[in-house]
Parts: sequence; C-alpha cells; structure tokens
Amino acid sequence: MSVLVDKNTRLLVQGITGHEGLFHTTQMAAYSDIVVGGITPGKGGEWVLDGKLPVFDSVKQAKESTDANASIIFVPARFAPDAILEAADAGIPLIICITEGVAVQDMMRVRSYLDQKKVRLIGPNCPGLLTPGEAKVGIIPGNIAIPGNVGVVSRSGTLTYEVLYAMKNLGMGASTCVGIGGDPVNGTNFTDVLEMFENDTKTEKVIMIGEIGGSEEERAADYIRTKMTKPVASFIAGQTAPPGKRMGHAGAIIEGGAGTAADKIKALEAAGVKVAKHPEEIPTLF
Amino acid sequence: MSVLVDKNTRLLVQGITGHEGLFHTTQMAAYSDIVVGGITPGKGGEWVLDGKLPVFDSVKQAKESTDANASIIFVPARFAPDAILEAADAGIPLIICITEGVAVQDMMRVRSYLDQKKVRLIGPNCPGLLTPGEAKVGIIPGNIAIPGNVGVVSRSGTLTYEVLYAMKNLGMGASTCVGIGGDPVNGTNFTDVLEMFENDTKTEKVIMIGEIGGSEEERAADYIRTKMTKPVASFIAGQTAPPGKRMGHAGAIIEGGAGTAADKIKALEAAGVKVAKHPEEIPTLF
Amino acid sequence: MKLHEYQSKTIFSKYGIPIPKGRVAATPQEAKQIADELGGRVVVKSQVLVGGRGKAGGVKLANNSIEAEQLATQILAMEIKGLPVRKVLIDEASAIDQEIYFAITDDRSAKRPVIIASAAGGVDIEEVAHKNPEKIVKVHIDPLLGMREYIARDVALAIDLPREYWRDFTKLAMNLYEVYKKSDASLAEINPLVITKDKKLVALDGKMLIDDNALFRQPEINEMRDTDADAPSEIEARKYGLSFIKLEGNIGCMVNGAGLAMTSMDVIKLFGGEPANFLDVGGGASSEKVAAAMRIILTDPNVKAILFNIFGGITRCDEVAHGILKAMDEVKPKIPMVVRLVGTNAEEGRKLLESANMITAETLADAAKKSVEAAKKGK
Amino acid sequence: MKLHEYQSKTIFSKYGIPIPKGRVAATPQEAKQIADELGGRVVVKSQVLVGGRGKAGGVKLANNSIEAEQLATQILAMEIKGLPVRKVLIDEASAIDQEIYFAITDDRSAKRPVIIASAAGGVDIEEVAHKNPEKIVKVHIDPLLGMREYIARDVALAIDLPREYWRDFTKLAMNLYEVYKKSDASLAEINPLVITKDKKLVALDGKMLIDDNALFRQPEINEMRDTDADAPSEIEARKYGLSFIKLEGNIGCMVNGAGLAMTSMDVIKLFGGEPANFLDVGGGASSEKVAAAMRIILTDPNVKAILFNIFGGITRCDEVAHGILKAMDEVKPKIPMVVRLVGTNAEEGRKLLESANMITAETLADAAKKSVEAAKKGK
Repeated sequence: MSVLVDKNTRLLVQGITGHEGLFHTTQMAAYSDIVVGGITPGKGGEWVLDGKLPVFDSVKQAKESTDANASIIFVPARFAPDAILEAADAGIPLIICITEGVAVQDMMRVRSYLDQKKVRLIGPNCPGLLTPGEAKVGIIPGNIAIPGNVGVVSRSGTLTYEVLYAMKNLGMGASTCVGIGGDPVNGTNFTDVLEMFENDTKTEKVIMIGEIGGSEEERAADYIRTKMTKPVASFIAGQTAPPGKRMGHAGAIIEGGAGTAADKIKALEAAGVKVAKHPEEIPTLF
Repeated sequence: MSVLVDKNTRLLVQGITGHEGLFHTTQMAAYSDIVVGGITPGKGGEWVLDGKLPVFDSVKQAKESTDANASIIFVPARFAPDAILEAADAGIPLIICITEGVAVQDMMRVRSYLDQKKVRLIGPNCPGLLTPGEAKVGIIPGNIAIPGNVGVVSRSGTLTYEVLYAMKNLGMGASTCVGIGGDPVNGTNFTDVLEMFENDTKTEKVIMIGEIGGSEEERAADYIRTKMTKPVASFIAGQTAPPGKRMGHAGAIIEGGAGTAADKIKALEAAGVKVAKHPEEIPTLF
Repeated sequence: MKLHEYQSKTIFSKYGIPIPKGRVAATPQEAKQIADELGGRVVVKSQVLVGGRGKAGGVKLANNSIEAEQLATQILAMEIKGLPVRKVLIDEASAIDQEIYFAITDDRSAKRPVIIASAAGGVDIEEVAHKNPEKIVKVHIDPLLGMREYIARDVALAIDLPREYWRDFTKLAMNLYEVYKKSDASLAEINPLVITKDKKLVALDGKMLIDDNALFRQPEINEMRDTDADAPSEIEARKYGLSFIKLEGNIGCMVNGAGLAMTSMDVIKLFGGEPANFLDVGGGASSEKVAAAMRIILTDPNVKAILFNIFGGITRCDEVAHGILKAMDEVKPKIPMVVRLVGTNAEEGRKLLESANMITAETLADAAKKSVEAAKKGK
Repeated sequence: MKLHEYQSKTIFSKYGIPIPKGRVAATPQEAKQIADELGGRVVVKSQVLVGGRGKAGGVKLANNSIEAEQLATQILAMEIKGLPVRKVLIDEASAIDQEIYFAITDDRSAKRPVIIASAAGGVDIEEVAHKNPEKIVKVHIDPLLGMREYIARDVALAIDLPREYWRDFTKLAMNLYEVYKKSDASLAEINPLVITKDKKLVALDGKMLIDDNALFRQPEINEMRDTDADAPSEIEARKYGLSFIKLEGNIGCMVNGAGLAMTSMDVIKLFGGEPANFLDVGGGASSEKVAAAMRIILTDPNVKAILFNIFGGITRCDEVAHGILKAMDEVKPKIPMVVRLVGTNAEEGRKLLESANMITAETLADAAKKSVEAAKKGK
C-alpha cells in the first residue's frame, strides 16, 4: 500500500497537447505505465506519444473510454478552475492541479463545490505526487527518490525535491511524496495527508515540509500531538524572510505576527516533531 | 415516538409579528407549549402573545437565546428563500416553510445549498406538520385530527384536512401528518417521509395523498414496492383535470402524458397500495 | 407567463444570442415595409401563444415584399387553435444546413436546471422525444455554480456538432443560461437553432416561459404580457390573485387549495356532474377575493349551481362567509348554492350564512351529490 | 496589487457605496480649486500605498481653501515610510458621530470570504484586534451563495449598530461584497465607516488589494497600477513574471520555487551570509526569463556573489543554463557565481555551463557555504 497513487492508478492528463502537458506526460509515462489518455478540447481523436495515448475532447468522454480514476491538470491558470470542475463532474475521484497562478476567488468557489462531492483535489500550484517505483503523477523528477517507508508531505515544490534527493543520497526511501501546493486556497492540507500516512501500513515515518504564512503547520502540529503515533520530522522555509514582504506566489505573507517560522517551529517542537535547520538535515533527524 | 415534531419541539416563528404569523402562532401556542419565540428583523426586544413570546432580530440570536430546534416561516414569498437560508445558517435542523409563491429558481438555489447541510426543509407552500396531541407546527387546524397510529403525508393543504377530518369521524387517529407542499422544488418528498414512517414505531399504517404532475408519486410507489412493510392507502387528486391546463399554484402541469392521475394510480396499485375514489373513502381502505 | 417568439428573440439578442434580422408587424403594410428593408425574401410568422403554428399554416416564406404583404394579410386574418393572430414577425429568410433543438428548463425531479438538446431539431422534436429518446441529450446544471463551458462542450459532443461550431455554441449556451437565469424563465428554448449555409449559428425561433412567482422582480418582462390568449374571466381572476380555469360543465366551484379544488371536481364527476371551472381562492382568502371569485363564476351562463367547499386552515371560514354574503348582495344570484365550511372559524362562518338561503352539506361527497342534484334541477 | 484610497473609493461609489464628495489633486493649486468647489472645509489626504499615513502627518483638516492649498503644498513635499507623496485626495470634511470598521477579505484557513467588522473602527483598529479581540466580529460567506441580507443584519447586531441604520448598512454590505467579488479583491476595507452627525453612513476611507492572479480579467483595475512604491528592479522583474524582492545583503540569489528560494536565503544566513534578494524564477522558466533575472540581480551594486540554485522539475536545467549564458554574454559580470543544478535535464545544463567559469556545488549547504565565501572574497 501507499497513499493516493500507486501502480493501479489510471491517469488522465488535462491539457495533454500543451507544451508542459506533453513534456510531463512523456516523463510520467516513461516512469511507469499509469497514463491512459488526455484531454484537449477540440483535439479529440488525435494521439500523442507516438500513437500510444488517445486525446479526448472532454473528461467525461475520456473517463468513459479509459475508466480513469485520476486526472492531472496542466492547463493555463484561467482555465484551471473549470478543468477541476469538469473532472469532478465527470466523476474523477482524485484530481491533481499542477497549474500555478489560479485566482483565489475562483478557487474558493471550486473548493466550496468540491466539498459537496467525494472528490480529492491536490493543489493547485503543486508538484503533484510520487510513489517511488510505482507512480509519478506530476512534475517531481522520478530519479530523485527511491521506494521506502517515509511519507513526505510539502507545501513547496522544488524544496521537496531537495528533501527527496537528500533522502536518496542517504539511502532513505519514500512511501509516497505528496506536494499539496503553496496556494492559500487549495484542495488538501497537511492534516489530511498526515492522517493518510498515519493509516498507511507502508509508511513508518513522516517528513513534513512547511513554510511561513497561514496556519496549516500549527493545525498539523495539533493533529500530530493528539493523534499521530508515527515519528515526524520537519523543516519550515522562510526562517529569515523579512516580515511584511511578500515572498512570491506561495502566499507567504506574514500578517500581524501570525504564521512566522518561529511560531510554527515552536508548535511543531511542542508536538514532539524534530525540526531541521536546513533541508538536507531532515533525513538525519529520525 | 412520532415523526419530525413532538412535545419536545422548540419552535421559532419567522415573521411572527406579521398578520398570518401572529394568527397561527396564537393557534400553535394554544395547541401545545412548543413555541419558544419568533423573529422579525427590526422588532427584536418586543414581545407577543401578551408578553409570553420574545421577538428577536435574527434567527441566530433567537437560537442562542431559546435553544430552538425547529423554525417555521410565514414571511412573504420574496423573503422566504433568505429566511430558509438564515435558519439553516443559524443551525436550525428542521425548517418548515408555509409561504406560497416562492420563485422556482430561488428554491433551486436554496435546495442546492441545503443539500450540503444537515438540514431538513418541509415545504415551501405547505400546511406544515401535526402530531396530534403533541405539536401543531403549521396551519393544519388542530381540532380535526386525533392521536393514533396512521402516518399521513400529502402534497396538498386543504385536501389533507379533508382526510384527517374523515379519519377523525371514523375514530382513526394520526401519528404525524406531514404536508410536504405542492411546489415543484421543495425540501422533502414523499419517499423521505415514507421512510420516516416505515422506521417510526408509533406508525402502523400510512396514507399518502398525491396529485397530478411530476413523478414523485411514481417514485414513492417504487419505494413502497421494494422497501415498505407497512400498509399504504392513497388518493390522487386531479383525476378529471383536463390535460394541458394548469391547475393553480400546485405546479400541476401535465407534460407529454407523464404525471397523469391514471399513471400514478397504476404505479401505486402495482405496489400494493389501495387507491381511493374520493378522499373520504381513504380511511376505510385499511 | 408565456412570451411571444418576437419577445423571446428580443431578449435572446440582448444577451448576445444571434437571431435573424427582423421586426414585428401588426398590419400587412408594415409587413411589406419591413420585407423591403430586409431585401424582400422573408419569413412571415404568426405570433400566437400556442404551439403548432407552422402546421396550422401560420408560418410562410415570401419571395418578395409583395408576397410578404399578401401572406401577412392572410395570416393576420387567421385564428390558430382559437386564438386570433394580431401580429406577425417578419424575419429575413435563412438558408439552412441543420436544425438543432436547444433549451434550458427546470427539471422538477432533479430540482435543478437542465439543458435539453438534440441534433434532430425542428417542428418534429416532440415526435423525436417520443420515438427516439436516445437522440435527446439532457445535462443538469448546478444552480449555484451556473453554466460552465465544459458543460456546453459535453452537449456539443453529444449532439455531434461539427467542431468548427463549438466556440460559437459554447458562447451561445453560456448566454442562453444567462437569459434563463436573469429572466427567471422556466423555459428558454431555441427550436430550431440552425446552422446556416454560410456557416453561422442562428436562433431561428425562440420560446420563453417565465415563472409567475418571480414577476415581481421582472418589471420589463411583466410589461410584455399579452392577455389575448386568456379568457376575460381568467384575466379578471388574475387581478384578484385567484387561480381560475374555465371548463365546459355547469357546476361552478369555489374551493380553497388547488388539491382540494381538483378533488372537488373529481368528486362532482364521480357523482355524475360536470364542473364549470377550476377555482382556487388560495390561502388566507379575504372577503374581497371571495366576492370577486363568485362574480367571476356567475358570469358563465352555463353555471346552474355553485359548490362552495372551504376547509379552513390559513383561510378562515368567517372571512369566506363575509365574501359570499357581499357578492350575493351585489349580484343577487338566482341559482342554487351548496356550501360546506369546515375547519378554522367554521362555526362563525356557518352562523353568518344562516340568513342566506343556501344548501348546506357535512361531507365533501354529500356536498358534491347535492350540487349535482341542484344543477340537474336548475336545467 | 494595492489600490490608492481615491481609487478604492471611486470603485465603492460605482457600486453604490456612499463616499464623501471629493477629488484627487497633484498640485496645491488643484487642491485649492477642489476645496473651493467643496465649500472650503476639507480633509487633505496623502495618497501613498502604505499604512499609517495619519500618524505620519499625511492627513490634515483644512478650514478653508487657502489652508487646503498650504496643507497640500506641505503634504505633497512629504515622504511617508520612504514613499514620495505624488497626489492628495481633497474630501469634504464630515462631522462624525461613530467610526466603524468594516471589511471583506479572504479567510485562507476557512477557504472562503469573511466579513470583519467592529464598532471600534478608526486608526487604532489593529490595537483593538490585538487587545480586545472580542470587539472584532467575523462572519463567513459561502462563495457560491454570496452575501445575504441576514448576514449583514447579524453583523449589524453584533456591532450594536443602531437600528435606524440597519437598512443602509445592509445595502452597503451587499454592495461591498459586489465590490469584493467583481473586482477580484483580496481585501475591500472601509475604515472608518462613519455615522455622520446628520445620520448618514459614509465610507470615509477605503482600501483595496487585488488578487494579482485575477488581473487578466480586470483590465480597468490593472490600468490603475501605481508603481511609485516599487523599486525599479521589482517593476522590471514583474514585466518578466519573476517574483523579486530586493533585500539588504550582498549575495544575489536566483532560485526556482518560492519555498526553495526562501530556504536558500535561510541557508545562506545559516552559514553567515546575507542574501541580497529573494528571486523565484517560477516554474518552467525560459532562458529569456533567466537572463532577465540575472540582469536584475546585477543592477544591485551591493551584490558580491550570485548563487544559482535550480532544482529542475517543471523547470529544465538546460533552459536555465542557456539563460545564464545569454545573460553573461550581455552583461559580462565580474563577480563570482556559484551554480547548483539538480533534477530535470541537470546533466545537459551542467554540460552547457562547463565553458563558463563558475563555481559548482553538489548540495544546497555546499552551495550556500561557497557563495558566502565567494562574497567575502569579493569585498
């Protein structure tokens, strides 16, 4: 077992004929045999990857033809909210939105709609999922991680790669790595994933990679303190970020002293979590 | 036990200071001691019924003060959708909307919102509920029914009174009478209530009063056939209504031959339901 | 409330849905002038609030403005299913490649809006729906989320719309949903939605029904009401907020509640009578309303007896009795009247009516029987 | 994106929210003229995109137009928190009975909009929030359902708003939600919302933040951008879609991903260095973007070394290497550069950079250490 994706995942790619979509479809398909098709409205009937993957006009049509159980989104930001809704309406139970730059109010509406359905959204603005050796669903480079028993969850993209890479260099493998994305309004938060890891037989330890802004890390600390039995190690990015400055799309705004790295680290340490000084140190903390 | 309302109901009245609201509050309070207060925005702090019932400005405030568990709505049609939403947002689990003439698209939006919450809406355009001897929640005259073991559910208002009155004249009592209302988009349908009666220990037999239009009676027949163990008797109004004519606010439109009285009677009889020729005959069918 | 084709299409156009060039005319001369403006080749379309105009000869093609004038003369003299034609729409003629059916309406069972579409649009759509239901596509819309482009694409796919029209179709579907929502329509229908030979999507015909309960916030649409199709008694009834439908029998009915009103008709028939009308005085009827209802019933010369069946709830029997007395005072009816009052304030009501010379009944069956007998005597 | 007070209030007014009469002026002469038009007694308000204007002396009351001119002269010469005042808003002075705080903003935790209100509005609202959090009312809004009148009434009740203002307040709350929604605001704030002595509700001040990700559908608001508050390098960065913030240190950073960029800064500090900037080249950065990023970093004369930390994912290391080479070709930098490429196409990237004279590193810690050393030597 692993979390969310494995070798039985049947993945659709929304925006499969686009520049990014096609590049990462190639990478995902090369990693393992989970991609079953893609969607680009107006290009239904075409094929990509040398005729190996069919393109459909709509998610509904693609789902009916391929019996897909997950969909990953690579469309431009202004089309991403509808892409998520389309996948949800087509009955896809797991949606991963890689796209960054989605408008916040759009995501609030999408989130309110998804909350009514049995749909799990990962992202947007996230690197996706990686269950090493089984399924690469997203843009995490496949060769930087090896199979193992450590669950990894992160708000960041490339910072996650650092940690996976450091783990691999120490011979430490991951059960599943989940990039939940850095946007303020997203589909899945730390606590959701910690709960999955707690219940996953293949996961024995957990690494959580947070950053300044918001209060998800504090809530996760609460969950770890009260519910988790497995050991957790962590790193919080932005420990030296000047207050009041906006550090990019991650929505990392320090508002009125809340959400600082110091606050988060304090909450995590109080929950028994070991917090690293730099990302390459994390795997050594268990 | 009975269904939905009993002597433990703590009822609010939305629109309590209006003409209809005040009249029926008086009637409900005279029947039993279940009304705990009412709401008219702008009149908070006043009292009605000779200082016995407090008036609040909002449902939230009223709920906090009275610990109410139900609310009945007597406000004009254009304000009724928001009155329902207000009660739902205030955490009232049972909302009864008496108001008739609510716009259909408003009700579709309200219904879509309520579907996300654990809220039971009865109506709109309904006579409400009566658990004889315990609780009168609505406009069904209290003196036309006696306590008993027959559950009554109906789309109609005054036609329901006919049946309760005929039952009483035969010495037959009701467990609870539920008027679900005649509007095309409402909160609770026949099947919902049949299920409650099936599970209610006090109810031994059921009377279902339908009318032409829509297909709720057909669905109810399906439920009765496959799930119900208790005997059901029925009457369908509009057996002689000319096709294609709109018979008032009940939304009783006959569309393309569907929803005729003949269709409904056929479906019910196929489910083992005895269907009466006129309403006063129903109680004699068990 | 029903809208005429020309009214519906004006609304469509306001929301960016392409319609043919055209204007409405009340006289053949106007029709000719409009046809001249449009270049001569036009369609002359009767504007009546019933279906089946085409099959009744109410829609004709004119090759030039002289022909348009002649056809307008002819059509403006017609009656279609009993309704006089007062106006004709003169539309530029279109060269048509395909006729599509496309509508948004309330799905009462699903409690949400539904798109209904078919590649086989046109006058025979009802037959298609009956014989080839698989050719009809239905897709629901979440009323809080509204119409989305992918829903329109799913519909386009399902009706095999050629890909070159997807973009226009998507836009049109979004716009038709706005029409439906902003106008509080219970139906916004385009039949046919045509693909023209010069490769355009055009709403050739349009039909809208508006939710009467939402007219309070639709002042512009309320202004469009055409009462030509209604019997005068129905117009009068609407003025007082009464639900009234004239029928062919001889027993006038006044009942509170639509279900009970239909039931009263059923029971009259069960005992061998024929109701002269459906009349629901509504909940909480005032004496003014009741008096108006009685006047309306009595304008029908066929009526030989009246059955009053009032089961008080939100309606109070004493109010109803006041109304009856008031109307009797005004109209001084000569026909027998059967009255049955039960429920809220029934006692007070009965007392008020003691002075009037009325037949009373205890049960509904009894009341129906007595009114059938009274009507037979009245003949 | 931040809007000025006068811009926010113009938008408020467009949506029916009452604001004081007033206009913006860029010169003392204009200020005088506007004050004359408004009858003399006005408030002169500096328009700068930072908080605390009032406490800095940037908001002053003038009793007549001569005073207004003098105050405008004085304020237009000011710098507030390092920002020059280029414009002043001249508003009719109001006689105030009560100051209320009223705002709608994104609640990131709840994933929905939230109303924030307090009877204790005005300049000290942050202190109120800190010391008397019970005086702050928060009510969430379902983004699909939108604002409802009863929500506004609940807020009015919670802040003890006198009943006579409920109707106006409800309307204002509905309108402010429209402002928030239609403008894609992340904040629409009225502080203070005043009750005037002549018993009116007026938005005396206004502040709006707009979601940068939604500017593509807000062309009018995009036009309002005032870049006065931004460093030229930040403006240049925005042009290329780069997230860039100038800091005080001497090690330039170019990283892909905001989290990794912050982390790189953290690690530089951990090893005793000081980052000169935050720079996220974003996902899938092109060589043009990378070249622009490098040019921007090099415009800062404090920069003594650059750390490139690229972990390829959606970004490809070879693209980045191309960008670096391109920029080096143009700018010919003299300072040491530490480069670390890992992930997608890292091998290709490293090969491309072999010709350039760069310090390479394997781990992030190693890269940070080397750049700290390089910067020390560079001094």
